[in-house]
Amino acid sequence: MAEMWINMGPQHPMTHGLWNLRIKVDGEIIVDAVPEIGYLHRGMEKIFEHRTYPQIGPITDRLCYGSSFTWNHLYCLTIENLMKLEIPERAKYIRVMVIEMQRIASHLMWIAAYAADLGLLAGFLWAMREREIFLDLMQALSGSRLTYNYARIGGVAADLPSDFERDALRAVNYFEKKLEEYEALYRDSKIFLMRNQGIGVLSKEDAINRGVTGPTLRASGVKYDIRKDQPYEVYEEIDFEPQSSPDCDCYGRYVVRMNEMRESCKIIRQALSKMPQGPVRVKTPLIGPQGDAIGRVEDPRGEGIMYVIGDGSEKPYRLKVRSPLFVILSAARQMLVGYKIADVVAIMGSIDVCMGETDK
Amino acid sequence: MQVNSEPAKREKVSFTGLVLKPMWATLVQVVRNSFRGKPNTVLYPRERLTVPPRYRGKHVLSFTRCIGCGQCVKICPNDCMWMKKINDPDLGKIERPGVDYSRCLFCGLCVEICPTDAILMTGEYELSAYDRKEICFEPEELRADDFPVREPKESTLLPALDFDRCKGKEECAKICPVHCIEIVEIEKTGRKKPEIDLSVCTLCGKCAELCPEKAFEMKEKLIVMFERPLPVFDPAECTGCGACSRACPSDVVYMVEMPGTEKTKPDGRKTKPKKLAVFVLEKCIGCGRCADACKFDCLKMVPESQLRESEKEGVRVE
Amino acid sequence: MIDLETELRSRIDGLKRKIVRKAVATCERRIERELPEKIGKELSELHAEKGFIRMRVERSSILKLCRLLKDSYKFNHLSLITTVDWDDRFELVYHLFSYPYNCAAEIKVEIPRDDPKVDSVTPLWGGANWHEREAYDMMGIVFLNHPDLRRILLPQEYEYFPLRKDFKMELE
Amino acid sequence: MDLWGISYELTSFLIDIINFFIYGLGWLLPGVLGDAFNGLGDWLASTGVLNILTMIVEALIVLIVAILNVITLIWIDRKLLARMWDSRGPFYVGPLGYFQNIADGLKLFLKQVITPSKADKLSYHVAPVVFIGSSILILAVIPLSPGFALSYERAPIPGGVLFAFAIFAIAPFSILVAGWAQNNKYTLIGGMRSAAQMMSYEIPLLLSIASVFLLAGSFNFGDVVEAQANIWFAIPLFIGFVVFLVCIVAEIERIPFDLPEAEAELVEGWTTEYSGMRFGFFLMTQYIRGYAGCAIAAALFLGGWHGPSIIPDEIWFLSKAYIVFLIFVWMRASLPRIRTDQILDLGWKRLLPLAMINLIIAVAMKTSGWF
Repeated sequence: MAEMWINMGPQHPMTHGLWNLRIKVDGEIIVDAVPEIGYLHRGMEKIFEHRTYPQIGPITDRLCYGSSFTWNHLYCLTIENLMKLEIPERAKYIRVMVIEMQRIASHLMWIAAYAADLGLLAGFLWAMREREIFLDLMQALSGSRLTYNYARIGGVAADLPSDFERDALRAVNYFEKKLEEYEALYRDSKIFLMRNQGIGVLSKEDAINRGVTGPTLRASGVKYDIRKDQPYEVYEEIDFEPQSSPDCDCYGRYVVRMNEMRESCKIIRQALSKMPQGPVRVKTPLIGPQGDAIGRVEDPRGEGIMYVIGDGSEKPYRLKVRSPLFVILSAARQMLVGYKIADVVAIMGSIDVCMGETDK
Repeated sequence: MQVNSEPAKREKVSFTGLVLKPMWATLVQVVRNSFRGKPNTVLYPRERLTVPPRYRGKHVLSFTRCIGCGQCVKICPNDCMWMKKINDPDLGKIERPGVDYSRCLFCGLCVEICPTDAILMTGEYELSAYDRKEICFEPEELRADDFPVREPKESTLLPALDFDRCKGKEECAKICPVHCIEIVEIEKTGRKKPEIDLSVCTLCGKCAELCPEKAFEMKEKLIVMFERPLPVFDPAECTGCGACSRACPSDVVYMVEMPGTEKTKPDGRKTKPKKLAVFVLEKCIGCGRCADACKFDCLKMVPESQLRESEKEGVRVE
Repeated sequence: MIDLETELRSRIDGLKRKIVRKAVATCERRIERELPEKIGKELSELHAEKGFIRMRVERSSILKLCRLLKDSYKFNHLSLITTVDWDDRFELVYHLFSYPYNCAAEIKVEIPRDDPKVDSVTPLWGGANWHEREAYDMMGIVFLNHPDLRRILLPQEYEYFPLRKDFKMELE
Repeated sequence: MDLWGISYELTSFLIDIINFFIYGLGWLLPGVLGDAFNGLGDWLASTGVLNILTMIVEALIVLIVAILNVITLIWIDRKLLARMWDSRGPFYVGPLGYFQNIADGLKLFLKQVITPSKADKLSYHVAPVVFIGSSILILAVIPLSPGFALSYERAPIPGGVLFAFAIFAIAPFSILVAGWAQNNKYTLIGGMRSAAQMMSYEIPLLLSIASVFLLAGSFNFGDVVEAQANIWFAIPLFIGFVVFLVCIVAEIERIPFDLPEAEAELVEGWTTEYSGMRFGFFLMTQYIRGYAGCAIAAALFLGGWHGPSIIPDEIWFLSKAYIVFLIFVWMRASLPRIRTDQILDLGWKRLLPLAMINLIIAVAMKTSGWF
């Protein structure tokens, strides 16, 4: 077969959303790859300029359907940095706990989609089943399953409902057991290893140079986690270990994410035990001051940044969102070239694509 | 072109052992959910989902509790709510919000900002329809007057002044144990208004107990966690039309006559005196309807925090 | 036993943090001392605190400054390029990050509105590629020497730059 | 009583009824017309015509039974898969959702058939027909019991196994044609993969059944099954059995070897551009081939219809075939899909030597006189 271009997307099962990966193949081997995005562009940054500070909150939920709380929280964190607002201690702990639950839910959705990509449908439904537990918890907490709108500028929307701590601990204990069961489908499966080891290698230097962040970066051997190295909220007081893997391949990304879920369980437990009593919210100011501020968090997919410029009115003058996947996708060519068509699915699946935040 | 080479660590392929392990895992799963419980699926139309009490579904609206301030409409990020003018047999001419569910984000900000807990999101989640118009709910369709509030907002008891009753006897200022009440004379009207400094007030309720005219009343006011603007009044431009007083949903604005401004008509009869607006800001919920209603630009909404700063600078506020 | 372990680990963490903080402080001091000499008066603002260095530079020397920061001070990660439209001028804000020093930097560059051109930093950081394409797409800023300056989120034939303040959003 | 006998009785009964009317007409009508009707009646009752009609009725019976089996297999597939991944599977239509497949078939039947404008029309339309036709042909030779088999005057088809595998080998051709005819890159790659995979797996497959022929000394299903009266071939030829199972999974394109229609990478593989009932044909053919594969495995390695005679032979045979299919479902639920180069590696480097070893074992057993 001569070389030909194949469009993987925008309507393609591999893409997990709407984007187009144009690959040039020589037989089954990829010789070039051009990712094209923008199919889900909603003009978020322009919308933000036309909404007041409290109104933007629910919209930031829509940045990423997989981990909406981290973006909602990032927005509130950024605006609190701008307004120099000190939030109650209990709210900080609740936020940390919910962020980690969201991380588990997001990683579970990743592993579900990844398993389905590789043709392993049992993995898909098992992971979705456990994700449901955490979604139920979040639903009891915030009242919604996917777009929580739980963080507020100045704290969180409401205190924990009754029995929440018990349910959360029970869920975490159950989930840790289930994670070991998952390993039978993935780590103990020869075919899974065959499909993952040595596939999609992104070297450490490449990863840093291309601005890749999050689990993808840590799987390339850089042990850097914003939660640990530039702690926000109360991560300073919580004992956990950022996960990394020297493999640089899809299997490394799998290992990093699985271990991160285990660490998240630990963090949830600690946050629940260390949580002080007290108020969960201070009043949300109406107008923001002049000046700029930056918020930087560890999203499940990488480094999430919001940069806000206020002009002293009740609307932000400029709110810029840095989405991790926007940058990771630009490194797609580095990861893809030299592998087979079947590996496209594994490689693009392993970076956990979410187009909502990429296209903004 | 950068070509990634296959790393050397790739192991030899053997299908025994490591293929059987995942198959064992799925077998365990089958045995478990065939004999020790049931599958995870909810058979949706037959079995109903139980939603938690905080679930954010369709709204209900209490017509009696709602005061028609329209703050829910203002905070809605997607402009999915509007105020509808209704002629109700019991409540008279009122304005109540309706919700367009084809645009609603179900964010719950409207519930959060409501100063009277009059709007609430229920656990009803089946809202699909064949037509967009069918999910555009008028206020009458959302009406449920006496629904129980699941998680009532925290409230404080504030001394609310009924300025019509107040005769300006200055009893309250004398009684107040922390001396937070200051009697202010309102220019041109000859009346005196007790002004409460809420930063000092201990909410003891003595003023309400001992007021001879029963002008003070301890009223419950819900604490809303959004900072809100307060009206700043410039009396120089005021014509005394009373539009703000009519627009105000919570009796903040009182129109006070200014004696001595009566004009004698050619036939000898005297006109009614001009009026001046007086604001009792303790009761204000910050909806800004007075500023919208004022045609003479003598009202302006300023955020609370800025208001306190401007007070220090000596701008007169009533 | 477990308590001892966590105690030890937290102490080690504390020590690590102290070391890192020291490294950051040295890095900051070095930058504060050396940069004004190396860049000259085009560096109009330099301010460092708590591992966050703010800089403002003329657009002619942005590439020089970035190269210096990357090579000499190990700012190996470009987080973000923000474009701001201040009605009379554009402003570019670069957020850099240094993994070894755990230290962030913010560079602001002003660009005249009638000539929105600036040197690309893609040769330094490969990750800048899409950020710059987005800046071009949304704000119409032209990056010189960029390998592939096309629109990224909007269609190629789109005529406007939507994040400019003179692009009015149609509100309902 | 065997299938031929039943069909013969049924056909002659039907012809008797028809002839009653025809002779009646012949008696009523005068002259030449009456003679013509009488002649028609005689012709219908003659041996040759009766035999041909009997064959048609017999084939219809075999087809209906086979299609019912296929529907059952689809149902088993869905139900068991659902259990493996902790859900319920079809539930509402029929008892335990058994008729869901029929409902789905009806739905596919009612769907619009879209032909891509740039497709090669002739091959586009012919390919599904060849595919389903050749697959149904396999079913013709598979016996459910000594009696229940397609035969002509009680003589079973000679060389049935060989015939079945010959027909099995037509499928790659039609898949390749279908993949090419749709004028789509995904389908072309899918067709290529499918052809490569099926052709490379034919060899170990045939080698593994060669050992069975060697031990049984016949190409007939009947004789092969009878040779297993004492011991199933799966026990002495265990390696061959495993090789056969793996190869048949690859032949019927199920996970982990469903690369030709790897939905994550090639959308729907070589069936991407087909719609409506044409797609339904492909889907059904997959299961027909699945049923054929399982039945052949049961006949060649698991002793066919042999078993304690409390249960009828046909049930024995079908339950063995279903159990083989359960293993396929089980594999599908728990294993991911493997890659093209890996599947070819596996076929040529592992299964082919294993099949050769198996053949040597068979030869050794035959020469040492154990069989």
